[in-house]
Amino acid sequence: MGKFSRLACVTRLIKLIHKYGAPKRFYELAGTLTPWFASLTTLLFVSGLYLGLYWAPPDYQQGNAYRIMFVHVPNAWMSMMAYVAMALFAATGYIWNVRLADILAKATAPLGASFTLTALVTGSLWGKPMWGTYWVWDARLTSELVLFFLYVGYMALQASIDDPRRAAHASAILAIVGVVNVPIIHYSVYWWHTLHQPASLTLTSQPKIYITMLIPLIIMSLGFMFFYLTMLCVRTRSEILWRERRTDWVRKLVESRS
Amino acid sequence: MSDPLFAVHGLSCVRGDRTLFAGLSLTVDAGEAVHVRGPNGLGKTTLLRALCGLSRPIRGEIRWRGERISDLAEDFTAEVAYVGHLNGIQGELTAAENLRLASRVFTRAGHAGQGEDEALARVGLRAQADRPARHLSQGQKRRLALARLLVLRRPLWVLDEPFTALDVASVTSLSSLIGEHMATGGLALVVSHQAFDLPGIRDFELARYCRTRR
Amino acid sequence: MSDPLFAVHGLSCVRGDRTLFAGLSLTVDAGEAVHVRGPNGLGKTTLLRALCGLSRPIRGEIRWRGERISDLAEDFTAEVAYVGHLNGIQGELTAAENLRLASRVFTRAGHAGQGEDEALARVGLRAQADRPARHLSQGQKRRLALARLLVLRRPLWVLDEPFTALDVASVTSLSSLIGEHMATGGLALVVSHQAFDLPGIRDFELARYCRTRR
Amino acid sequence: MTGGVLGAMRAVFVRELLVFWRRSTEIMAGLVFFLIVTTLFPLAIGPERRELMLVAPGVLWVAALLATTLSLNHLFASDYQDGSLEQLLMSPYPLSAMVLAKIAAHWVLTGLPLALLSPLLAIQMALPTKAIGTLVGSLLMGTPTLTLIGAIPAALTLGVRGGGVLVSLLVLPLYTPVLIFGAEAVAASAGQGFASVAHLSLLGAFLALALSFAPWASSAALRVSLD
Amino acid sequence: MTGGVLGAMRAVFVRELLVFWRRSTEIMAGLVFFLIVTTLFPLAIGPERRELMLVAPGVLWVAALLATTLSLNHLFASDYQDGSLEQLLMSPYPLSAMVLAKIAAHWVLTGLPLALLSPLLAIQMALPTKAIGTLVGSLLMGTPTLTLIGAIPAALTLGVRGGGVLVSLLVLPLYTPVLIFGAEAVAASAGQGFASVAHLSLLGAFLALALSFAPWASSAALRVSLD
Ligand code: HEM
Ligand SMILES: Nc1ncnc2c1ncn2[C@@H]1O[C@H](COP(=O)(O)OP(=O)(O)OP(=O)(O)O)[C@@H](O)[C@H]1O
Ligand SMILES: Nc1ncnc2c1ncn2[C@@H]1O[C@H](COP(=O)(O)OP(=O)(O)OP(=O)(O)O)[C@@H](O)[C@H]1O
Ligand SMILES: [Mg+2]
Ligand SMILES: [Mg+2]
Repeated sequence: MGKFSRLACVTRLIKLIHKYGAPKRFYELAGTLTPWFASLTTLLFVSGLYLGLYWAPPDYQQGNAYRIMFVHVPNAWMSMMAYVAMALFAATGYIWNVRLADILAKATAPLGASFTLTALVTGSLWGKPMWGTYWVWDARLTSELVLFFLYVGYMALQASIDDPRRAAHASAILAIVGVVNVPIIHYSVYWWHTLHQPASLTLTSQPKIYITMLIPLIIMSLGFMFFYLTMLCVRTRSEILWRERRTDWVRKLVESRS
Repeated sequence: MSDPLFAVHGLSCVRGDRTLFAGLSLTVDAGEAVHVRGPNGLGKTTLLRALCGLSRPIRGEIRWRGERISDLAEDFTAEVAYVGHLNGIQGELTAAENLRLASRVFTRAGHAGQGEDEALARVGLRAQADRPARHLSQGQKRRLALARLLVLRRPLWVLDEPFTALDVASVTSLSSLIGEHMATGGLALVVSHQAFDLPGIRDFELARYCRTRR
Repeated sequence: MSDPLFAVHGLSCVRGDRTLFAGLSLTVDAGEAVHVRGPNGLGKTTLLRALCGLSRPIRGEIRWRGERISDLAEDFTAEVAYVGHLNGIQGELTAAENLRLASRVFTRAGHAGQGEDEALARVGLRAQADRPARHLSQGQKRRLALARLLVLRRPLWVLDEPFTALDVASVTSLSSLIGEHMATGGLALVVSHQAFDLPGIRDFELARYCRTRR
Repeated sequence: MTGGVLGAMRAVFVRELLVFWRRSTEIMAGLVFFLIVTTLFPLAIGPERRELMLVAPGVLWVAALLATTLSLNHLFASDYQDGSLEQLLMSPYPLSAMVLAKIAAHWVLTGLPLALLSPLLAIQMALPTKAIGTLVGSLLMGTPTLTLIGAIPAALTLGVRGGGVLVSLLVLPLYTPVLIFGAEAVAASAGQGFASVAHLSLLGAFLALALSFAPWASSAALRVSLD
Repeated sequence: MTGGVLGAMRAVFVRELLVFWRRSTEIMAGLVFFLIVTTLFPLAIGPERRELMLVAPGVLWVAALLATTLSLNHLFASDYQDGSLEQLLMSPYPLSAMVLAKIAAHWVLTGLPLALLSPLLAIQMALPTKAIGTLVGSLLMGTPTLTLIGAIPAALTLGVRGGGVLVSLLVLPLYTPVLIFGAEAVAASAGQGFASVAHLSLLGAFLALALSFAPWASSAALRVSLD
């Protein structure tokens, strides 16, 4: 494939992004998707919690304490995934000037921060029975804390620049730089011998955990993922309304509601 | 007819959530100068900064020798000299050092303009050459910023209120400097509220492209 | 004949190791305005700062209502409004807040001038009243600094290049503002390189008191 | 006339609070810094409780002192650069009163929150609970002294090349007594629980002394700097 | 053409050195701060050698980190205010090269003297002699990384309300790994004398990483800030 046709491909992609990336279109799309996402989330949470709390047997070592895993692990995973998503959105917005991507990135930040905070809190609660202390300066724990600070920094930077475009671009650079931390969190348990559990779920090998624990874990993880998508739609819609408050379509919308 | 050297098409700029101007078009060719006019707060500074690539406009294209300035990148900035509201002088260095370092950092090999002594003499700062720039008076600082134009020898001059703080004699001498620049095929974009005398300069009313109130 | 309101006698100022001017004398009475003139770097800013008590001259005396300003201290500064090269605006506060706080901090009970809305309207910043000052354009910032003159209502105005960055309409409106101030018995000292139209203003060539070269 | 001065002082005070508030993050300059320093220490020293406890009074007081020193740069510098300070010199009231109002506002926004936040960090640094009261008390008396004293070099170094460092350099010797007695007070009450009263009353004496001469000295310094 | 870039980089480098030199005291911003922090600690903790020795690696590294963070404010801020930065953006050479030159000059004036001075302070803090080599080595590798990484938030926060603190806030998470491994390296060689090599080589890897992306990221940040 020559340079030219690749260029044409990229151009077409950008055009596509711009077409469906129009805030008004996305507002409508997200509006129809939200109820579906929300009901899926509820379904997954209810079944996941049922299976995790009643169906799965107690662990032979940890007793029932391990059940905090069904909250801790999905949140820990989501904290990293949300960061990568935020960085990708931010990069798209920065490179191709797509406003919708800026908004998606901004909406992701507080969600990711709360996933991170939940992972930190549940992790330390779990740490007390497991390691005998709430907190150690272990590599995984520290890098997860760093992730939290990155989210906070991102939000602080957004908040202190009042030109929305400049705010988006400046924080995009920070988000992109911070991505380095994500592999560090993941591999920290291999690179340094630490207290924290290494991966028990990998794509390439047999899972090292009982199927009875695995099923609720997967369901809960999917639940948190759809929870993220639901909240993302909601937050994005309100941010779009605020930014476009001076446009005709929002005015009409507001008039038709009131 | 060949393309104009500098062509702007359909330019729109936004500050905060207000569109300052939209759909602005302008062409400037070798030897031409344009006086951008408009009341305070219209968006003249914003326009100039977009034109020399310091800020990304939200819409429109700016072409230099037929190519987009965003594609040219450093090859465009290598041909522009910008004097803004701020003088861009290091108060800690002497006047001569300021110019000498500017010419080192900002000129590609073989493109240097006048030496710094000549340039300082031209703007009437010969006596202040070895004084720290921070001790200069307001008008002397402005002259030093303008001396950079002579040292750099760039084809496109973008000047934002260059006459600020200049005394009467200096205003005249700057006008004739711009005249000489035009005569040697240079281009100039000038924003100024102050009247100045320069034959052949074209007026450009920014207000034509502004829809909203300030 | 009574003493003039403001009298300067035998004033000398030094910067670094150079005497900028020496033996300067000047009197200004109620309703009079003086346009201090001279090329860049002569010492006009230095003179104005000495006259309003911001810097201590090495020789000479400055009297206000017949008394030394160094003796009067705050009783003198309570009657002077100074607008220098710097605007003295807080970028974080809105235009209206800047004026409101200025009037609180800088006026003694019963001496307040116009309200801030009136003053803002007068300098054409009504629409910008609630915008952070840091977002204003260069000319809008200057106008905000000048609006302080209206809020404070001081008899002696000391203005260092007040017309900087102002558009043509604002230059006219400021001139007439100074005119009104004179008509109500105010005094004004103005430094400006830019021509402006104000009947009754007296020229004062600083160069007469400068011996050394710049 | 006196009412006028007080009114103007209140206005300056309010203005400062307002400006700082708008520079929203800058309010917390000292605070964030204080937090960061005390978070970095466990990271760098290692998390052993005993070691942390030993150094806790020192670390907390040094962090408070550094945070105050840092925020001194904001006391006059931005007003100097944008010309507000020359306007303040043209005020119809005594400059020292205006300066005192500025210092007070500055302390309310930097020193006070720092003192109020310190118990949290003390726990993080494994300081014994019984010493926490002394820590807060010593900071409440010590930080205004630090701000008052620091205002003098801050005013003296305006527009001076490299003012920032000069301030630290000039201020350090002036700060040492406050630091020593502050940290001692905390360490004493972390240990036996007495003797801290003597240290605290010394801190009170320092504060009274600073209140009486600092506003005057720093306004004189401002006049010199703006000459 | 390449010669041109290098020439311009050299000119920027020299200009920075010259400007800093003229702001004579500012050169030593970080240095003085480093000195002060490490002098205050023995004062505040008390002079027991054993306690000091335990915390010495941590204190020295935290002090170095704080000194670097502080001096970050000088990296771009004054150039931003006086308009030199917009001129630098109009340079005919890639902005990242110019930024790298600025960073290099900044490090030579802040990080390098700090690393060279550290043995003196290490002795004052009762650090075992065998660890001094590691201390200097870790600082020589760590401080340029800190300056490189710190340039990004420094550029991002130009002209932003409360930029000063924001920098500390944004820079802290990025600095933690460097701090941990730096302090660990020193502590390790103060203890058994081995294992510090692994930490040092990690510091080297961080430096390489920072060198490859920081100039690029901070020049992008500058463009955004000056938009
Ligand atoms: C504050 C303390 C803790 C934090 C910050 C934390 C953080 C994390 C993070 C970030 C992950 C995701 C790693 C990845 O996917 O690469 C994770 C996964 C996990 N954590 Fe924790 N954790 C903490 C405490 C604990 C404790 C005490 C346990 C139980 C002994 C635990 C067990 C696990 C398990 C089993 C996984 C899943 C591993 C995998 O399959 O990848 N965590 N944790
Ligand atoms: N962040 C912002 N949010 C809202 N408005 C802004 C912002 N920044 C600038 N502005 C406004 O944008 C307008 C354009 O400013 P600009 O500096 O380009 O004007 P100008 O034509 O150069 O004026 P002057 O002649 O006074 O220099 C001004 O009215 C200003 O108030
Ligand atoms: N510290 C110093 N040492 C030596 N010379 C100085 C020092 N500070 C200022 N000067 C000189 O003093 C002179 C007077 O400066 P001043 O700002 O008063 O001039 P001005 O008449 O206001 O000029 P302008 O019209 O340019 O504003 C200038 O020539 C300046 O170079
Ligand atoms: Mg302008
Ligand atoms: Mg002047």
